[in-house]
Amino acid sequence: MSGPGVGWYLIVAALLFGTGALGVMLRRSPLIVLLSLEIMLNAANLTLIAFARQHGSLDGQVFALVVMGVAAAEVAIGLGLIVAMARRRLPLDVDQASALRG
Amino acid sequence: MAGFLVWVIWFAAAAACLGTGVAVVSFANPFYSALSLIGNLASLAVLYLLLSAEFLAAAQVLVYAGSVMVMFLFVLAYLGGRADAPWAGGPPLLRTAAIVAAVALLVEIVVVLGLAWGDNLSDPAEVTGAFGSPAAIGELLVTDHLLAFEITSIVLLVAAVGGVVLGTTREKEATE
Amino acid sequence: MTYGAWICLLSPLAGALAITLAGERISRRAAGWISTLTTFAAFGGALVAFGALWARDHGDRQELSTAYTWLSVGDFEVGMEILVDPLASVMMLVVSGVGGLIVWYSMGYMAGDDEERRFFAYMSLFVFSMLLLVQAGNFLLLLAGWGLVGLASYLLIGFWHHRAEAVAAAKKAFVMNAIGDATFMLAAVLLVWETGTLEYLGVFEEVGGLSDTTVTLVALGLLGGAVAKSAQVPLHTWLPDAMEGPTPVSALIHAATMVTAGVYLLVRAHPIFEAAVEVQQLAAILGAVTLLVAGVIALVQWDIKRVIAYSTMSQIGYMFLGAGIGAYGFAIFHLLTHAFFKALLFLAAGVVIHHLADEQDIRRMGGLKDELPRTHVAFLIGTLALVGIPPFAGFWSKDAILAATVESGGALGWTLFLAGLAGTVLTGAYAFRLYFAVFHGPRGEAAAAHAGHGEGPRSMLVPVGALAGLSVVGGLVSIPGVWHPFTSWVDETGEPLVEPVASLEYLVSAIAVALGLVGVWLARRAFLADRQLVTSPEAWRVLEHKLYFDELYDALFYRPAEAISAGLLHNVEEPVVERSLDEIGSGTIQAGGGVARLQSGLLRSYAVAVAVAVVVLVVVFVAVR
Amino acid sequence: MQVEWWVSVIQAFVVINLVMATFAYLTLAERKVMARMQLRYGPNRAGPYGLLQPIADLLKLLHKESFVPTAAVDRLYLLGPFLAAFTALVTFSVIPYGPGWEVGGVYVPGVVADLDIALVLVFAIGSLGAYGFILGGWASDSKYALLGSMRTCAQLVSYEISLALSVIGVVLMAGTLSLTEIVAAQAGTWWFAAPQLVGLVVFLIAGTAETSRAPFDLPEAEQELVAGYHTEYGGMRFGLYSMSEYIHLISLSALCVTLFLGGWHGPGFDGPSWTGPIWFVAKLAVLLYLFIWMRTTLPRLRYDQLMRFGWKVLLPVAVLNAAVTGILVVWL
Repeated sequence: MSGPGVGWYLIVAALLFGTGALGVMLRRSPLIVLLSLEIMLNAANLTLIAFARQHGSLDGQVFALVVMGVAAAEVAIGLGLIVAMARRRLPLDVDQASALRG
Repeated sequence: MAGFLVWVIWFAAAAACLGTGVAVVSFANPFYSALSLIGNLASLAVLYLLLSAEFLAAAQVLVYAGSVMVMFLFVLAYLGGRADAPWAGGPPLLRTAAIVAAVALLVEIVVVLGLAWGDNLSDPAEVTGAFGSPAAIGELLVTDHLLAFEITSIVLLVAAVGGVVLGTTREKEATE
Repeated sequence: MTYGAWICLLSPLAGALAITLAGERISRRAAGWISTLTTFAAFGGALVAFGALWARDHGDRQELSTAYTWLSVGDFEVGMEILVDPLASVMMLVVSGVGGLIVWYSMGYMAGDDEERRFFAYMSLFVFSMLLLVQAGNFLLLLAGWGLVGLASYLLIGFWHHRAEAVAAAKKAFVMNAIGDATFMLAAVLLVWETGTLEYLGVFEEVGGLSDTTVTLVALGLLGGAVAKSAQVPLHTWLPDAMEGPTPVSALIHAATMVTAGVYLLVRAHPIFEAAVEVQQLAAILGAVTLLVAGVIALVQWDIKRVIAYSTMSQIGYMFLGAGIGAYGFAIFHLLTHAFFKALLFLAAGVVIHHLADEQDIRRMGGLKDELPRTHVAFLIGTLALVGIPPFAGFWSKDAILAATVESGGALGWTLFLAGLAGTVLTGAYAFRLYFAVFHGPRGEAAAAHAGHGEGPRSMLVPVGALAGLSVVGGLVSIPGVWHPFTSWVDETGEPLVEPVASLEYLVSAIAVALGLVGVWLARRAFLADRQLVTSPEAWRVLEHKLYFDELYDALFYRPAEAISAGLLHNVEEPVVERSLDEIGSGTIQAGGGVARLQSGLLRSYAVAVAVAVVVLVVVFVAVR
Repeated sequence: MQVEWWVSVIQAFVVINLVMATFAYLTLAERKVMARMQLRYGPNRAGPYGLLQPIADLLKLLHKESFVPTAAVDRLYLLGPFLAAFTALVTFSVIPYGPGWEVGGVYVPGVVADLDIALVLVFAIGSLGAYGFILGGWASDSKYALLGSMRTCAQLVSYEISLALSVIGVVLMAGTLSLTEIVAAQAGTWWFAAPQLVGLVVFLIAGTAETSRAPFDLPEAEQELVAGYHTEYGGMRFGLYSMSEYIHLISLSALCVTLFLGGWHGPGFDGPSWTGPIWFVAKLAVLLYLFIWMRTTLPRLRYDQLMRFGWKVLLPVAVLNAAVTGILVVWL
């Protein structure tokens, strides 16, 4: 393969994952937390596909496809929760949704 | 020549990918964040193409960008101004810890990559043209990974039911 | 042939299931008919099996039929199999035939009871259990039938569960039987351990190769089961109490099912007992002791059914005696005749009780001879058969056993013989004491109160009549010196160890009949003088307490157990178990309170925690690598 | 056969311009046909039979002032129409219109880009098309535009599933996702319209909704929403939206021809290779006429009717069709 080796993709994935993780840990809007989660999942997908290329085996791609499906399900539920929160006039702020505090 | 072109495309896609990633996390308005994520997904699709994962690239655009994010934007439009939220805040300790953890994670990944770099990371396996084609992936999906496939479909079904349940307005609420 | 046996086994079960499942959709009367007819169907099946067996050649009369393999562990297999041989066929006929008559009788006796359907379901279950017991082709199935018989008897003795005495009696019977079941079970386990099989034939072949200790232990275990089931000393105390059940149940327990199981087991497993001679002799000794103990206690009982119950113990004692000295044919012969006349006595007593509206105290009876003429005749026949007056059934069988004891000889043989003779006197005395007290003399209070009620429905009287007939002629299937088809039939299963010559039998018979008449004369004299047979007050008291067996068990087992459990309660349960539970509970609450503080409710703090954990884990993995 | 890259560039240029021309005269044809159906004359002033009307319209749009509402979000407001037009046009790159020719020693294929996963690409691009409408509606900061864009959003997402499922039968029967191979699979035999009649019907209905045409034109229902998501657009930006809608319609019809009606093949026989594009255009014209006809005939649905129909009728039918086809393909 001419062009960048798999390691370069992994570095991109690592940076992307870190960005997403920061988003999840820092942002207070549930919507953006959800989006950051998607970024983390996509970073993982990138590593899966990169390793699939590395080993010449499609298993990684299959797994990435499964991750996509699960991510879609996750967004559906997450958005459902957010809409339900908004409908009940709850604040859209993950710090204030702390009814489960011990 | 071709190798140089690939490098150029890779660099552009990777830069776009990281840039949009940072944009997703940093925009105050979730609408822009979502739009940035669409850009992120598109640039990732380009990276997938470079890794000979054509079908996944197309699926990424179709499923993620095409359906999931449309749904996301729909919800954002529905929420309107209520979607706006404070950028950050909370305990400073938490913020510091988050940044430290993220940086530590990055450093670790880079270190691990560096340790593995010399082994074989730079010479990937030879692949044929059928690598990453829908037929090949589909066959794997319903043979070796049938269980994962079925479980995923059940997860999706549960999510669909859950979405309907969450979205249903109960009689009582409707009259309020 | 085997299908007859299977019909015999399964039709009562089908009846029990049908009644249970139908519930209230069928009338009470229909439940009675289902139970009766299925039991008679079982008798028909038994007849078919018997006929087929009869037609076979001598020496070929044995067939094992396996429905399916029930249990399979490694090489060890136990099938759902039944064995049809001369012994089993006789038992099938007795159980289903006499059982059928008793169930039929129950339809009249139980009419109007609140829970007739339940009663008939239990009766069918009881008959099925006993048939399973006698038809089983291996020890495991035998044990299953053994346990089911115990269960069915528990259910039936406690049938009137609103009566505290009935419930207590049921529990007592169950526990006593459980002791026997346990020893039986241990014996079976030992057999599997040593021989690797539980099939009769396989086990009997292997017996010769076992060590003396093993055989003795196995035989002791089996004897324990037999003693408990047959209510022999020292596990006999449940039987008199079992009279709390409805009278047909008593009849069923005493005549056709249950108590005869022990005798059956002694004969069935005779190769094992023959290999352990001491245990076999012990069985004979226990039989002799029981027949004396029961006979003595019977002298002072006031309850009509209890007198008959003790007489059962006594007669089973004769059977044990016979089986113990190796006269298997005679033991089973006595089992057969006893089934006839004991069922007759109980059912006739049931007619009396029914007539007097559940009055069982003989002091309140008396003078019923004219009121119940047919019952009087039947009861008299039963009593004569019991005492062993020729030509009634009991005469032929009991005297054969006594002759066998003489024939076996030695100190033991003579001692047993003397005990048997003493028992004959006692039998004559208590049996006629009862007869006179119930049917002769002036009218008792209860008898007077219920005069003119009639004898009862036909469904009660026909079985009584049939049994009376059988009690008269039932003994004629084996007449010493003339013919003995019955005993030689049974002998095919168990070759007897002793065979008295005819002349000896007649000699012994003469003595026994004479002694029996002495007993009758004693009873007559005491009755005419209007006093009891036992005159000494001390002796009376001892006998009234049934020789203090219950008190002994109370002191030996119940009190220490109670003391130990009380000690455990105060020293272990309360301070250790209960306190520790408190401690665990409060400790958990405290720990939970501490951990709950980690639950900040801040989603982002959880995310940070996860991230930090990942950081640490990566470090660990890299370091480990 | 290797295709020179400059051949592809020229082809793309030609195809795009042909599509634009088709769009221009489709507007005229629609107005004329509708007019005749409604007993009017339709445009007849510009040129003979009004044939120059599209050019006149273009000139008018170009001369209009390009204003931007004050409250609008500038960049997204500008991006919207371009995105819509772009995604509509891209689809044509994979639609085969002929067998391929040898012109002066250079091979010219019958399709701009022959991809293995062309069909997936079509749907991927098509799903991106929704962003043009959402962005436009959201960025305009107008309630009519926002409502229109949300309706578009829901409608597109709902009917896209049925649309994608309706073609699964074809994919299963052809055994490929490549459009050229799907066309080849229909050569000399029954077109997929025959065995996949249910799929075709579902495809047409879902496609109508997907292109927001009557009776599914709720996103821009004039009587309720003024003009839906492009209420705040004027001049050539409005022109671009309008164009993207018509091009969507054309591309969808072209896809339908390719998938169900045998592509560029003649009915049962193939003439010389140059007749391929003619057959293709003829079938396209029939379908386009059908869409115009539907617009004049059927009244608009209510929003709840639209949703109920999409999820409770169309989707189950599409799923059933796909499942039955799959079973038959495996067993036969």
